[in-house]
Amino acid sequence: MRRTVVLVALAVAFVVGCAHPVGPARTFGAYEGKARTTVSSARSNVETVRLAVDALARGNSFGPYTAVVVSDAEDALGGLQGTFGSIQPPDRRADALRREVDDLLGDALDGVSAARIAVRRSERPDTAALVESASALAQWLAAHP
Amino acid sequence: MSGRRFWAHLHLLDRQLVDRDGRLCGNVDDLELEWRDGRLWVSGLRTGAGSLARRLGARVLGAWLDQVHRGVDPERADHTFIPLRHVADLGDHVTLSLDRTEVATWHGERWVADHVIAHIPGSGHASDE
Amino acid sequence: MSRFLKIFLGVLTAIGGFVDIGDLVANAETGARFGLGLAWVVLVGVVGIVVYAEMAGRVAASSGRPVFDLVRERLGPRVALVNLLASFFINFLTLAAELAGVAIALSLLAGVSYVLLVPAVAFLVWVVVWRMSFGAIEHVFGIMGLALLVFVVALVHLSPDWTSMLHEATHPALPTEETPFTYAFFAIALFGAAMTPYEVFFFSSGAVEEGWTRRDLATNRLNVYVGFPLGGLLSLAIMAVASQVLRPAGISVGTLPQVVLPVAVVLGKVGLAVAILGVFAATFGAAIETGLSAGYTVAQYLGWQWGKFVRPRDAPRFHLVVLVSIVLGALFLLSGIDPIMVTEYSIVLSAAALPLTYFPILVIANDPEYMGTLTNGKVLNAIAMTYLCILTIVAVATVPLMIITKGGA
Amino acid sequence: MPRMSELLGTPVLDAEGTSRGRVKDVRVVQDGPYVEGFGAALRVEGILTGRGTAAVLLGFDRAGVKGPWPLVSLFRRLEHRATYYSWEEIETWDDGVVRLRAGAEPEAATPAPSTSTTPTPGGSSASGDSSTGS
Repeated sequence: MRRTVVLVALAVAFVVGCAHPVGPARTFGAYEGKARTTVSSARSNVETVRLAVDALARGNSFGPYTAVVVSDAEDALGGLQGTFGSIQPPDRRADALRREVDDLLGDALDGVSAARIAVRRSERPDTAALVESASALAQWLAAHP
Repeated sequence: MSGRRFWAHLHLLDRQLVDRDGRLCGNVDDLELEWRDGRLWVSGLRTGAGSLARRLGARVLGAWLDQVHRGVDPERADHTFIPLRHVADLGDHVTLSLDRTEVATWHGERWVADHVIAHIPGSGHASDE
Repeated sequence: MSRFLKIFLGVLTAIGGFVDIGDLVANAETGARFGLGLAWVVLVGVVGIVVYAEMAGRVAASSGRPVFDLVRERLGPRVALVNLLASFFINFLTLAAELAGVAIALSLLAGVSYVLLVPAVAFLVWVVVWRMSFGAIEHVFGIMGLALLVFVVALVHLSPDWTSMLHEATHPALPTEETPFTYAFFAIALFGAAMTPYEVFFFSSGAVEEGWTRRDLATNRLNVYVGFPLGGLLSLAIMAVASQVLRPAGISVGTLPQVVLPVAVVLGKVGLAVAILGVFAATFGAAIETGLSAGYTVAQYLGWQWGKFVRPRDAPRFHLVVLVSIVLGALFLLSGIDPIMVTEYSIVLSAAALPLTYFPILVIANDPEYMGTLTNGKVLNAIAMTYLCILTIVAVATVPLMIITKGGA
Repeated sequence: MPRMSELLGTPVLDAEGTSRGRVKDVRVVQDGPYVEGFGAALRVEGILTGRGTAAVLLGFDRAGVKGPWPLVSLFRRLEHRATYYSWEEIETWDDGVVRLRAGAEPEAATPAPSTSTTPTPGGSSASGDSSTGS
């Protein structure tokens, strides 16, 4: 009997552990924390694409690999945008933060999508937009420690 | 009086059964006891899912599984019981003087072999070197 | 084959076979997030797997009994059943993760979504399990896995500041972004990846498959003592490369292609291709090992005939379990679950389940009724006992940490 | 026909009806009449009784497990809490209860090495090397 209880507890813990890291936010601080996680994750994806596209441009990589890396990042950014957008901002201050982060995510997604289109067409992708987005994300992170 | 001594749990139960050709054919899932001359003797080994289920606490399921074993046997023989005279050696595994086809666990092996494995090409060959 | 060549082959196999999807992901992930701050965990994990794999090999060689036989004999059918269910589930997650790894590696060459490749990969893995001999499987994929040495080449090519790297590894500091909980969580992930229990099921069953006797003990020792630490070095190279290339860019590893990205950046096209080949071989080999382990654990608990040393017709239920596991693993992936998440859970839960496997091995390796004169020495026992304590602490800490850190996020 | 699994785990009561724990393991001895193909028949010689812990099943004491010492000292102590009764000290075994005779005396669980032959180490196939193994 006791073993069953333990097993059920483990199963519950497993499901709880599986839950998405971005849950509801009740205070501005919590909301800002979630914004930080989101932006940091976005930066990771934009930088990944920048490195991959850069390697391709230098002849250090090949098309299929780059295409997979870029579309993985695009999917991830789309997911981030959707998840962050669905978090209820707790107050007015949070509304401003929401717009800010939403713009950053939008720019990131635009840059990555453009890169994906270029890579799939075997064209030279424009890295300037990616660099710009990456540094904007990094700056935001530096401003919100 | 002296003779080899064994602890049922430690040395006999749950050991691997090996047939006379060295093939694995189940575990010692239980020991069968009998009263004779006011003393208690081990009359043989029990093997098969039925005995295992009983030890895990599922008595009804165990009895039913034993019945299934008898039911599927071509001669309706009870191969879940292995009398001591068919036990050749007790060591870190238990060697039988039987062929594995005479042990209850063979029913399951045979069914899967005939109905699943035989339909896959290459099932009768050893792996390529 | 000359004896020397055979031993050499065994060591190469152990190096290449050490790394699987769990090691790839965990090492790259921690390298990108913590630099070399968790490198010590790899060392701890490698010593642990060396100690216990050697014991499992020795038990198999001296008694001819694989691990799961012993688990049931010593723990009784009830506890062993709980153990079996837990081990089988974790092994299943690992199998699914490895299948995903193979499919992703191929998708990087084909440029299509890996999900489309999963059925073909599952079929290919199963065909190899069905047809190829045990020795060939072990050697072919182990040696192909040596392609991962390209990570070492990349690291050397980067010519990093070795002294500051050493300092970082020996003076672990918590990055500002991280909490002690995430640090501990990733330590457990790395530890679980290095000591994955399937490696021991496979190793001990493999010893029985190859008919090891006491004469093979020297080979066993050499394979384990030399091969596994070199495999651990490979893991560290993956971590170091990630810390050099990905970390400065603020990249956290969330996909398998990101793991090989540094190699492309540093070594170019050829390096990238070799790295992808290495990932393919490592995950393919491990997919076979976990597929077989699914069959080994169930068949050994129930006493069925198992193994590739007999014709499939002679071990039908064993082969059925392997086949069903591979098919279910593929279906699980087709449900669209994130393969990196599956990998993370497989290694973290492995860490939680370690005592279930390693405790019975330690007891049997000290039991003269099984081992004759080949029981553990005092020094080995002291190390093994220390590890048993570590394993127990890790097992207790895993689930709470998983909840606190929300799965390492 | 009774089974070993029915004897294992059975509550043990002394003549006064006080609980003495449960049957933890059963010792059998190979000293009965000759059985063709097997050898001397196996007779139930006695029971190991105790309370609680399943640690007894690990057999640290009875199998002579050599280490590591923290495990040995812990599990030996637990195993020593169990007591062994010869089958002669048992009055009845029925209705799922073992009853001891009045004044039943426990014995040492592990008989002296001269009378006890443990199963061959390394099984039948490897038993030949065990003497030359070192």
